[in-house]
Amino acid sequence: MKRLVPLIILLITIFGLAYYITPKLPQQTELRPLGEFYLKNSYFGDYSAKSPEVVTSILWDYRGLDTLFETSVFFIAIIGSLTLFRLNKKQEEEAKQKAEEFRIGLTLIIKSVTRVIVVMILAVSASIALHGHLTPGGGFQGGSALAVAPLLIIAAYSKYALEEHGLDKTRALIFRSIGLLGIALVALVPLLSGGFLMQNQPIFPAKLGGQLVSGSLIYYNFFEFLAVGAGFTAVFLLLAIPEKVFKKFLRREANE
Amino acid sequence: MSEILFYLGAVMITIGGICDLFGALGLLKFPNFYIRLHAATVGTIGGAVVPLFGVGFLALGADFLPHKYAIAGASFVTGIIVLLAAPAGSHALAYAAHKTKIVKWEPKCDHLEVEE
Amino acid sequence: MNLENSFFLLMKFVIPVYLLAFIIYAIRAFKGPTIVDIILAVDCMSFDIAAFMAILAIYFKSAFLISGAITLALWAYLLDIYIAKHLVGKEVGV
Amino acid sequence: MNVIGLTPIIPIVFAFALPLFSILIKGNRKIIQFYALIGTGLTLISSYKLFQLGYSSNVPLVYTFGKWIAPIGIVYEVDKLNALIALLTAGLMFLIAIYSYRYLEHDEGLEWYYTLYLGLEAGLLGVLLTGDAFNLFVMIEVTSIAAYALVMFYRDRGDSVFSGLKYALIGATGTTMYFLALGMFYGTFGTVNFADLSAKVHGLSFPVSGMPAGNIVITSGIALALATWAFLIKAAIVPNHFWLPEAHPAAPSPISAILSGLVVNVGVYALIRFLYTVYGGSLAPELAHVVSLLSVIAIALGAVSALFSALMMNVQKDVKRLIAYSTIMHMGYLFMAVGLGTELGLQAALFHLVNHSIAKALLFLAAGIFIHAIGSRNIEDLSGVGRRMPIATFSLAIATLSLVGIPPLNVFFSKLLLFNAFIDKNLILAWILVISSVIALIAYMRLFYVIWFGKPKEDIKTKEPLSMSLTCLLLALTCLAIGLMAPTIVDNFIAPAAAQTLDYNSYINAVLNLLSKLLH
Amino acid sequence: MNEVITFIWTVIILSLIATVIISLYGIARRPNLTKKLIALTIFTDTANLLVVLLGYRLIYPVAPPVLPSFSKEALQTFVKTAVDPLPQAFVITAVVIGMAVNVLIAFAIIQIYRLYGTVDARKLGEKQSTLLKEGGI
Amino acid sequence: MIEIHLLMLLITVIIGLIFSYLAIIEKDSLKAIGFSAVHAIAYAIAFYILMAPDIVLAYVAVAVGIYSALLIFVVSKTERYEVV
Repeated sequence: MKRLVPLIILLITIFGLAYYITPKLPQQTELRPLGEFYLKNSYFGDYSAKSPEVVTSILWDYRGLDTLFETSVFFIAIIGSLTLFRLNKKQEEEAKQKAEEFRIGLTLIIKSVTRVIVVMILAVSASIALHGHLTPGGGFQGGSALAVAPLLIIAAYSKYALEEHGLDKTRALIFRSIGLLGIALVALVPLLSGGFLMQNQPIFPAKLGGQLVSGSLIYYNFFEFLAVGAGFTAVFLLLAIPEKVFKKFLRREANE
Repeated sequence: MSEILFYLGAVMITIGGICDLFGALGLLKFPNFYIRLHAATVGTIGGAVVPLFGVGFLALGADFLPHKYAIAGASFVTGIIVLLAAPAGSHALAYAAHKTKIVKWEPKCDHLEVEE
Repeated sequence: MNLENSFFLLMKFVIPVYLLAFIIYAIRAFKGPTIVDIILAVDCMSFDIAAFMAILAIYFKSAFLISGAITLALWAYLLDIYIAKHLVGKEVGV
Repeated sequence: MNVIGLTPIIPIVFAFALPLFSILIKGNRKIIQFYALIGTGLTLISSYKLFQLGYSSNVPLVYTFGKWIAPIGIVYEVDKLNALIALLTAGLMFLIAIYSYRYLEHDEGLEWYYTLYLGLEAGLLGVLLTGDAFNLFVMIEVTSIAAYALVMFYRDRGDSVFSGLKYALIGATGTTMYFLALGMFYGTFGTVNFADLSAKVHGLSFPVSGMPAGNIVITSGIALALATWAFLIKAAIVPNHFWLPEAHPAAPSPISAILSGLVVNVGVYALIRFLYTVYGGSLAPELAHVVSLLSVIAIALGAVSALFSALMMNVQKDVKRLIAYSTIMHMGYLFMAVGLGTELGLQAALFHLVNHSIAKALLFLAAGIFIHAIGSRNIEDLSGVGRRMPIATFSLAIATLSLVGIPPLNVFFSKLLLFNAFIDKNLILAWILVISSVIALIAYMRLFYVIWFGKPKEDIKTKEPLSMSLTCLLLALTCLAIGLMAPTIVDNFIAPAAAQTLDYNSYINAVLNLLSKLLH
Repeated sequence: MNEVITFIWTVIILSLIATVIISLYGIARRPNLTKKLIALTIFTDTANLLVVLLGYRLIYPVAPPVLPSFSKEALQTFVKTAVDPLPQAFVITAVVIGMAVNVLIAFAIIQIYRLYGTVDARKLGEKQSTLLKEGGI
Repeated sequence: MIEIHLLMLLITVIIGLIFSYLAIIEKDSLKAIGFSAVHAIAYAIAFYILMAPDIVLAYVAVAVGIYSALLIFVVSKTERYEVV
């Protein structure tokens, strides 16, 4: 309980300080005009993104550039991690060979539950991502939910189980590149018809076959979904390479 | 019909709250990890799955809610996921604890020990 | 007494109960003593919070708030599996 | 107009495609190099167009993304200041891409290197062009994360990974500070656009975002303090400098050149934007007090870091560490000049920033040739290499002479401007400039003496790699040319840019005019 | 009643600031690199929560910034009750960016352990400085 | 009625404060991960009460899931106990 003493002092200070500060603070009940503008205009209004989800329309339409570069921050982080753990072709093949202390994974109960849940995850994450323009959620949220599936498989079975089914690091990277190029493409398309970069309305149709798709938002969400899911998979596949294998590579390189 | 669903949901939520509280108390009071697992089951199945299904029924029965089918669907899905994941999660923890022997206890007999 | 009023009466009873349970789980997580105890408490806590989120979604009368519950349940399960795998054998990936 | 928006997009799209492309061509090094040259070359062309556009118009140009004008969306606002630095950035990045090929001939992972490199370029250009404070945060993150990863490029050397990690920890803390500052700006002013913030600070009205709420002075003070702290970290001014002398040397030499020449400029540029565009000109007396306090702090810290790092340069055994300390010294000068708040000070800062970037990049690249040949960064190991490599030594000589300020090289003229600007404010500052330059001169002369006159330990047979030394020669000639034409350059490029930066009204009006047009 | 609300609000903000200070202490003073990373995640999270607090409105009822139904009448009540969406958009961007930086830092920590066999910052600093004294890196 | 929201927020924020403190002073890294997970869950409810469902989805994924998994990988590949 000794570790609690600083904490109690801190809490008492907080309450005391709050008692002094309180009368000086205004109460925040009004919206800022800019926030009100977004709320009023995101679906109705003259400056509309045709999406009822205001946060997503800010993320991908009003302030789309931020999100484009946010995605590239994530992209660069993954490339940086790959650079730190880089393997050449021979080593990559070797890393796929099963390690000496290979175990079959956790118990049967966990495995079967995981199998059921993985199937559910695919449906849930797709619905989070593809309804991103109507309900909370969107590309990143859906993609990170999608990434639970490979992560669960890595832990409950092993990383070799993923690789045997064809989802290795190179594949994940390819999916990721496709997703990112898709995002870039959707951002660049408006230039062809004389618009601005990342423009949504009126270049993309707001409705497709009677369904509200909010112009470019659904494409962005879909490609981001792909990119984020594949990106997390690549990161964790890289992390799951056993330490012994990696140390062997490093020792061999040092000897050469 | 909708009232029955509503009250069914309300009862389930209440039961869930009580189970959750008892589960939490059990988790706090029980002496070691393996006994706490019992309380954890009460806390997760009784305290999370039952109220989640209850929310689903309540939403189906309530006429004052917007998008009631969305709420009901999402809470049923969450309920099923928790129903699957909670026991498997506790099982994984118990398995790990038993394998690594990090929990100090003196069992009368340990069947798992005998099997291995 | 119509449904809405009885519902809010119920909520006044249920919300403190869930919050209290959350705090008690937090105390268990604080006390430990072993890592599995903490993770078990985190596990119970997150499922408890998932149910609490669903209840709050009706309380706030907003369908959009409920989607957090699913993700929370999924990731809490993932946390369990990872800790278990790490404890059983040191490496997680194999 | 599309060229403004496309300038940072081109390198990032090239970076997106490179991993896929390298899988398709099975990692052929020549094709990857060619691809990177195309990417950086296109960016150079586009930023040259941007430069022409910026200097041909008298008012700042505004590009709207997705047709949303500020404060609703993000705008890129190009004035002469950022057009100039953008051209400098793109040009140096292109030249260093040529240099990198031979430098990395023994290392694997060229495709990763260039992906990060293009990402870094996109981030740097985005930082310069953006007219939005939150977008500045995102772009600073793009720049820094690429920089962290590139510092750790030699993944089997412990020192480079550890210094990269330190850089990442301190950098992430700094940018989060800036994010908090942004929160405070949004909370008070209800906007994050530079033009809009500037209008609010000066008490002008701006449509859509309403009036500021709450106490402007206190929030401005805290938010500016947090933001300046972040920029001090990014520019490595003394209390936050400790990451730089470890991180910059640990990277591959071309990356050291970029980090020291371009990435540290981010902090200075962002501070110029905040102090001159947003909080520039005549303010309400309380606000002016806050800003002047901040300027004094910037000047003081700059002075301390100039003196401190000049002394530290003399005790280094590692060539690149020596040069890295010299970077801190020059950043100190820049912060002093920016803190002055006068037009002459801004001119001096701008001219010195350009000159320092070129000379410092040249110095790192020239030193990199020796390091590449010998395989060591220790000064004593490099003794006598100079006579085997005349072009590289010539470039090194030009760079060192330039950086200490020997006429007729470029940095001499910017130091002259700095000297004039400091003398107007206080004589002590001018003395600090002179003294630290003299101390630095000693360190450089030691380096130069060892490399040229020192006895070689063993017979060195390596020849100069042509692509590397020609790049250095080109940069050395640029140094010379800028030095010879200094008065013309100052009159035609630097002075208009400084004047336009001080004129915050035109910056606001550029957005405001477009806003009234689009918002009918 | 208003004073109670403002008091609680102030306590919330002050405890968040206290968390920021604690996490800064963790980043600066804890020797273990893993602990530094945990402190950094806590720091970014708390900064995010502080920014989201800006967009909240102390009114009842209050709603998320998602338009519940496609009618003009709903829009009226929606604008009256919904919270400010812009800080939320900022925070989502910041969450992703912070996550990206932390992934990179985690990889670097693992790589350092492979090379040096320790994650204690003090020991690592000593190793670094002995390398420097020898001069040849 | 708003007081109920604020009280819930207060509880979550104070739990976040306590557990962030514990996570930072704890010597055992694995326990620190557990504490930071509690912190993350508390903040997730805080975001929820602040009416930010989008952030809840992203934050839960990142802070409860990805960070914990990542840190478990880090601990499993390095040292578990901090030596003082």
